[in-house]
Amino acid sequence: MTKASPRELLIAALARRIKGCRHVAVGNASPIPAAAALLARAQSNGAMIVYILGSRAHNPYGDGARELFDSAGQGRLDAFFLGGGEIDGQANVNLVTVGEHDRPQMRFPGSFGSAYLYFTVPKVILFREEHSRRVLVPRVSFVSAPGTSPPGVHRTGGPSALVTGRCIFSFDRARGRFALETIHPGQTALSVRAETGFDYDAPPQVSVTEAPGAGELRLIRGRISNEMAEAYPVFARREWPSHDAQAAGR
Amino acid sequence: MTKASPRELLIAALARRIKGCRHVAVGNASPIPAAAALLARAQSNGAMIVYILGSRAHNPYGDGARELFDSAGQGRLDAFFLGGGEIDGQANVNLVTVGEHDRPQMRFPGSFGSAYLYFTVPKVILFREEHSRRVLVPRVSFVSAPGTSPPGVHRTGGPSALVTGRCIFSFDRARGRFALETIHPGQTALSVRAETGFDYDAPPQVSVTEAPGAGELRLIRGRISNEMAEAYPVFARREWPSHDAQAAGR
Amino acid sequence: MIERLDLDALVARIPDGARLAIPADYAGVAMEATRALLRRGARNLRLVTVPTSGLQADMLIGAGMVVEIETSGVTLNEHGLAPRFTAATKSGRLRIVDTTCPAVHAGLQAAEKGVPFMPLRGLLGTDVLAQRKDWRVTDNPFGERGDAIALLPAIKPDIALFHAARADRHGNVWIGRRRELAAMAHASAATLVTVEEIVEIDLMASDQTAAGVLPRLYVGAVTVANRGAWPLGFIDLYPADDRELARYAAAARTDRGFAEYLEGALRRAA
Amino acid sequence: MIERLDLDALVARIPDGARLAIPADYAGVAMEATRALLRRGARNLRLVTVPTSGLQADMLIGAGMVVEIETSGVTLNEHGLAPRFTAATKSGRLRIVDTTCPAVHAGLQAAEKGVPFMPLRGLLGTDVLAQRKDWRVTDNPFGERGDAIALLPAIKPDIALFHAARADRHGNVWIGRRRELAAMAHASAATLVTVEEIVEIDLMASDQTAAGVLPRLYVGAVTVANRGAWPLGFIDLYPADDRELARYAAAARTDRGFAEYLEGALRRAA
Repeated sequence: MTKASPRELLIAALARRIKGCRHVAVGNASPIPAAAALLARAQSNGAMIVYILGSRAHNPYGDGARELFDSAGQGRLDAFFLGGGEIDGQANVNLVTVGEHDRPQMRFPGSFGSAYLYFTVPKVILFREEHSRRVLVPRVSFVSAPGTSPPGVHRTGGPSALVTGRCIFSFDRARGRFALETIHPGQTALSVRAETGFDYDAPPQVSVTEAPGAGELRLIRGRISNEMAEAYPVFARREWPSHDAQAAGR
Repeated sequence: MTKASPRELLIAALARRIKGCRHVAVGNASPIPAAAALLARAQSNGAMIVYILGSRAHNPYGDGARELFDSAGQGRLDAFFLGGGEIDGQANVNLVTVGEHDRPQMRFPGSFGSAYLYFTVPKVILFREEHSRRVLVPRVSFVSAPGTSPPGVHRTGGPSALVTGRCIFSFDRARGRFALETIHPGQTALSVRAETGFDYDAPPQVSVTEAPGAGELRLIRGRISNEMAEAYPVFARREWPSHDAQAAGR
Repeated sequence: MIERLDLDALVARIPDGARLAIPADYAGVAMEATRALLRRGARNLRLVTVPTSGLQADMLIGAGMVVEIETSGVTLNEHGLAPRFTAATKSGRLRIVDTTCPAVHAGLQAAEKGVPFMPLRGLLGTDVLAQRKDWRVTDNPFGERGDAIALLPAIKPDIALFHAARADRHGNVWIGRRRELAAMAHASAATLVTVEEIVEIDLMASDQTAAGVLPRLYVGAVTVANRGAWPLGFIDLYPADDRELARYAAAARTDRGFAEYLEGALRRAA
Repeated sequence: MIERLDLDALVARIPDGARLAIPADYAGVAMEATRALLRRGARNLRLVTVPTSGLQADMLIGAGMVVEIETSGVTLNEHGLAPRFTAATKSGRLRIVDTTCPAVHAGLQAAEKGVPFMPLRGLLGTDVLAQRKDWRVTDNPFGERGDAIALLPAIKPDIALFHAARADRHGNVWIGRRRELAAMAHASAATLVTVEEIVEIDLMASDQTAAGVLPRLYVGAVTVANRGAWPLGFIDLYPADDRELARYAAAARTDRGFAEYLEGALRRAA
């Protein structure tokens, strides 16, 4: 078996973080988190319920698009993956605009459910493959969802980690601050620091993100790549081109 | 064809009052209004949508029990029939208790949807077969639903008439007062006054409630009696015993 | 795989003192489970009827297992007043929280959405509102000054209990058009369901069946109960047993008649 | 019998200036009707996306027919940013009312229930909330002092427009699991639907089909549009046409590319 690709590493790393969750949801334009959720689900022996926005096969709801949010409001959604046009060191997320709201320099698609799910899902995992000072900024231009809230704000959820193409940060909600947890193969503590626009804690020695095992890789390249072809056909074709024939045959 | 029974007269009289409505609902324990709604529907050439609580065949909703109330809130429910343990001269309705709420002399089943539908349905027709001073009282003990509301209260509906086993009153919302409209065969202005516990207006000469025509009677005794056997089997058997065999054969 | 229990184990999940949500007679009442609960002898139940009840509430009340009922109406419909409910209201031993149907739906929807309250029109000037110390009236902040509107707190039952046509092995339950059962389950901490049958297909696999499903996410346990709503009717599967309901209505008029009926009903069901 | 119109007559029911509710890409987008609307040249539309949109909003915006969009997100998903939306945001010609998905659902539910507003958790401290002068924050009257909660006004579109699998001759429309379409229709003054087919059965006659139905009470008119969501996919009937979507995404990067694409798309569809 060939070595895990960088994306397969991310898929396995994200999947590990939601192990044991009963109900996990993946939002818009999130192929890597979607693959991670499907991997964790495949490993859960049927216990994990996974929702992938835009997927017909992975829609566990009977009440339409509202049910994702309602179930989160009920405390029934354990984990959610969230991206960000910009993410800052307090885990604030911007999915809307850079610059003036009405005349932006940059416009992202929109906040989607972030302004709600960030408050209501116990374990929100921020994910953005691009790890650069353009994305990881000192302070977001627009707060689609705040990383922390003052005392008194009803909040049962929030960010637990930030996973990027270079590393994994854990988030300390009390301190409102990220700490470097592991770096991916090929990165150094210095390279991560250089590409990150916000300050964070780092241990003196940082370990390397665990690569997927042979069993995980087999699952990813087999069942998961096939499942991914339904909701993320473009991604699946690009990431696992050799599996096209197999997927088409299903 | 035999002459219309008193109940058949009521069915026809109620049906006439909802002619032209697009959407009509009938609540709990209301066999005569249910038959009236079914009659009006049969005469509407498919235009009228009728909901009969507890009926499977006459349930036009896809959103469960909530949809009756939601559709009324949207302004989509044109007419509703409402009964009352007590009804007073201001069209206040009591479906809860006579006497102290916590130690009542008399307990009725409960307010059902009246505390909402009386406010939101443009044409609410009060119906109570028993016309006595026990039911038609000077002042209800408990207001399940008020006949009128002070200015400023958001109210798009309310009572339009009160139909009993003796007569039909129309209701003047501005004055908050009933007026005798017609009396049923066998009644007199005096007999009605004697059995009514509240004051109301009456014309010098009061006409008699129009009896159902032959076509209406045929419909009532045919199609309507059969349709009624589903939601109101006990009533249908008692009212149209000769139609039992016919209904059973359907 | 969903946990499948026998009836006694199912109703053992309903603790004494539980706030128990039950559906209206037309929506799938778990009568067989109710008989199991009556056999066990539950205590201090607080019923929430969604939005009304009949035989089920009347029997639980008659057996002295209910301390409180939040309801828009309790009635045996064509068989008359609910006799044990009516008797209990006069005894002062049952706390009756009168409400109105859309307020029950709104309260469940508030819990379903994870919000503390829901506004509702109507209600102003009623004694239903006047009696409810837990309801509030506020000025509509989006309206003219003085546009009063009622706010109703979320209704969060401990347990929802109902009967449905079928479930699959994963615990997805087909409720058809009775979407108030979904709201009830969403609002409740746990949901217990009896079904006519367990089917081998995955009810979520096709849109045709999924459109009527309460998903397994909400379902705690399922028990097969054949004709589980009897003597009430159940959708197109069986009509109400009017003779049995008339028998109950007549018997339950007196304490003694009810006790005899109950004994017979529990013996037969055992 | 439901009124059955041809496509041009259907979209003629959408007046210039209408507040138009449209579903997300996965829920049944009436693309064939949208092309008819583009041919007609609607003006000053105010879109409400339920809760997001993609190709449909992007084309209407690109054609200059939209003055305002209330949305949680506009994106071509795997095909990248929505290019005409993105360009319009920078031009200042399009009023963007940013929202978040559950706020759209809550606003429609408020209209569905006939209440002026709905509370929603979350939101506090976001710039989404800060931008919305039409939203309010209040103290939860059922909570501790200082428990702030957002109140969102009802969203009442003039028209809801979507595509569904089938309707019957009465106008009952089968929406399956896409219950947000029901909420959208309930909230809207009028609902226009394109369907793949008209079926001969009464969809309300059996609980099996009725469970997925938007009843005729809400449906203004129905038009048959074969493959009416193309090039978007539609439930299990056809997948998205990824090649066509990629072609759009590439073309619409420039004003000129979009104009050429649009001309071709409208010509072909005519």
